[in-house]
Amino acid sequence: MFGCGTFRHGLIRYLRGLGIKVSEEKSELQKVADVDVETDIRRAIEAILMVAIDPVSPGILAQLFELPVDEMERICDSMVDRYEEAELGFLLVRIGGGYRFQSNPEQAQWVERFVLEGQSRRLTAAAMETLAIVAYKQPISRAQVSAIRGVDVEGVMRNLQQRGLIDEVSRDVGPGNAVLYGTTQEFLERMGINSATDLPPLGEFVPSSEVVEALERSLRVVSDEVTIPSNEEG
Amino acid sequence: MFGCGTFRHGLIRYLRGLGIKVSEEKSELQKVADVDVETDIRRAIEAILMVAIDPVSPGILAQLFELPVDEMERICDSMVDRYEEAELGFLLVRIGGGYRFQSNPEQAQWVERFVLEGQSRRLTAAAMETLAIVAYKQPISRAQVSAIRGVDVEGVMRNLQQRGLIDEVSRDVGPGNAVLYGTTQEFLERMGINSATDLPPLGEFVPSSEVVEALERSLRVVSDEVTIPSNEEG
Amino acid sequence: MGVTVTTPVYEGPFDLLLDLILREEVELYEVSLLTIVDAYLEELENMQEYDLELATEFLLIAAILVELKTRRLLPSGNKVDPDDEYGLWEERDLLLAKLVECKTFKEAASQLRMLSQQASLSWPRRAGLEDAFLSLTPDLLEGVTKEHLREACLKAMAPRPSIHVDIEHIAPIKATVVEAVKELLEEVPKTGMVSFKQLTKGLTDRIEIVVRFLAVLELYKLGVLEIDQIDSFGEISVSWCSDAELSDMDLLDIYEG
Repeated sequence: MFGCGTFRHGLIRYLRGLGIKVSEEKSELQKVADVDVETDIRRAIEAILMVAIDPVSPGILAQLFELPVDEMERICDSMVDRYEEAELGFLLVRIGGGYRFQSNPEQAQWVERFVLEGQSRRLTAAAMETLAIVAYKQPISRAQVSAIRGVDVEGVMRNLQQRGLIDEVSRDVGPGNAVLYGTTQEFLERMGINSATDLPPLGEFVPSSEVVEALERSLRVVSDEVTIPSNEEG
Repeated sequence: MFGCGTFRHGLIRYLRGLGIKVSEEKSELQKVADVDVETDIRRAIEAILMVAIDPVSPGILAQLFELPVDEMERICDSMVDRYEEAELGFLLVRIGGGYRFQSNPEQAQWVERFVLEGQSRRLTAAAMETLAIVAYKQPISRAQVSAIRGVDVEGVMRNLQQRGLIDEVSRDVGPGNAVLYGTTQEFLERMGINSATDLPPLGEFVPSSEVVEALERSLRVVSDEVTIPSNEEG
Repeated sequence: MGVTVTTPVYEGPFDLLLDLILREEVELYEVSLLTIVDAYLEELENMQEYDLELATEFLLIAAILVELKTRRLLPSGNKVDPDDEYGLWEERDLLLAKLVECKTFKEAASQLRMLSQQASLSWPRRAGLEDAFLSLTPDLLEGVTKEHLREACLKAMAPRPSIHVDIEHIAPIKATVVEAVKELLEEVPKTGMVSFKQLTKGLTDRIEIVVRFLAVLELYKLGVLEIDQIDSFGEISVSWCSDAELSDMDLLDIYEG
């Protein structure tokens, strides 16, 4: 790639990034050239994202442009900001482990009228809770999810897998070699996040001490009281 | 639609376009407001064109925004110019009777590299399942495939169609006249069969009730308010 | 008690417990199962479609409540086995931990729903490649056979597995009322007047005691046994009704029918 046009400057930039001195002194012209390199890369990325069907990972871009991944991320992230500032009808976002163009949520009312087919069907509360468990506890076996939910989750997990929101990711090393599940890229896209680590920490959802106390109170065993059992309510 | 927010100004503009005097004198504020209206419409158009699969005709946009077609064309053409001037990696072009975003031909070499290096060479599981449903259940509408798979299949079907594996074969006789898809001759040849009936039988297999329901159901007519015909389902 | 039950409550079995405890501020052990069942049946009638999953999960809730209530209902007096008491506390802590965990994921789920609602306001660009580049695309059908297609189709159309309730975490109830009735029919005529305490002497499991008590009530209802309790919370004495006419087998038939 360094043979093609202004990208020669990319090499210089890259070498500099590795701490290799390329030029004693950075001339004004070189600074402009650097900007140009970025503009060229930016344009190429824009063109690629325009034809890509799924989010394009910084890794793939880094490979194409022969630049370090973190450099690629820096460029892309600055593009994300730039598109946001431009207040267009669409955005460039980092989602599902990559970058993509998508309509601006502010224009949802118009896009909705244009796209006859709605978004994917809404998940039931049961499916959502199961999904939350998998998302936070992954990799996790079906039996473990079951234990937390208190019911068999086979049907729900199968449904989530069919929708591409969760998938088998590995196998338990312990006896039984249970299949372990995790969330997919589709899940990240559905949640509008880049990676599962972007989810708000689970600790935020632990019930307050008042709630825990209320629960505890209601479960208190009163042992010194003798009551007559009745068969009506049992 | 003129009830919704700043688009009230659209009405004023429209009436003026028809030569009806709305205000004796155009204040500075009104001029600004006019610009705002255009900005709002521009953003909405950008959002729609960003997610549209095929070029969107000015007629459809005119219907959506309840503006005259020539006014719509004027707005879109000014957008075409604007995007060209911005020298981005993509362009807004008028093509095939409509407008669409597409990669800038100047970036063709990068798009090519991306296609050759960055794309997966195998059918994804989602694409495979979609292709299989179309192959076995043809002719079938996109909505029916979607109902069976439980997810939106627009992107996947578009991809399969682009690759020449499936194509539009007829239209549903029921209300809505949905486009029905089937596999192509090329697909049959690649599979080494003469017709779809030569595919291995599914056997003693009872499809789920969801599948039966999806296959039996004709597309419902969208009867309320302004129905924007999507470019795919006409 | 006025427990109003709404369908979403039954999405998970711990949900109901949570809901009852938090919303009604009831003592779990005072929850009337009858009230819940009534409200639930009403809810089922109002439902457009019968939902097997909800129905079975409700049964699990009922089972958990029955178990908890039986523990609470038993006369423990002063002779509480320390081990048993300890076990009860342990079990309670376990239940508490489960309820807290359930509540945590319920909150997390509602957060996920908010995230997905926000994300659903944007549509991704999926237009794909322009025609000019299509000839470059790799051959997607490479290595795909007819059999692969068949498998993929079967996978996509497979019915969802039937839903069954996992009751492993509930202690298996070995004792049945029918068996207890049989035992009483053998025992009581021989012993004459006997206290309930004596009748349950050899039993260690609380649930067995409950079952035996239910059997006594059943036979009392049929007029085979007489029950007497002089003081409130006092000793219950059980005796064979001398003019009982039914044969043993008839009794069992009636009970089982």
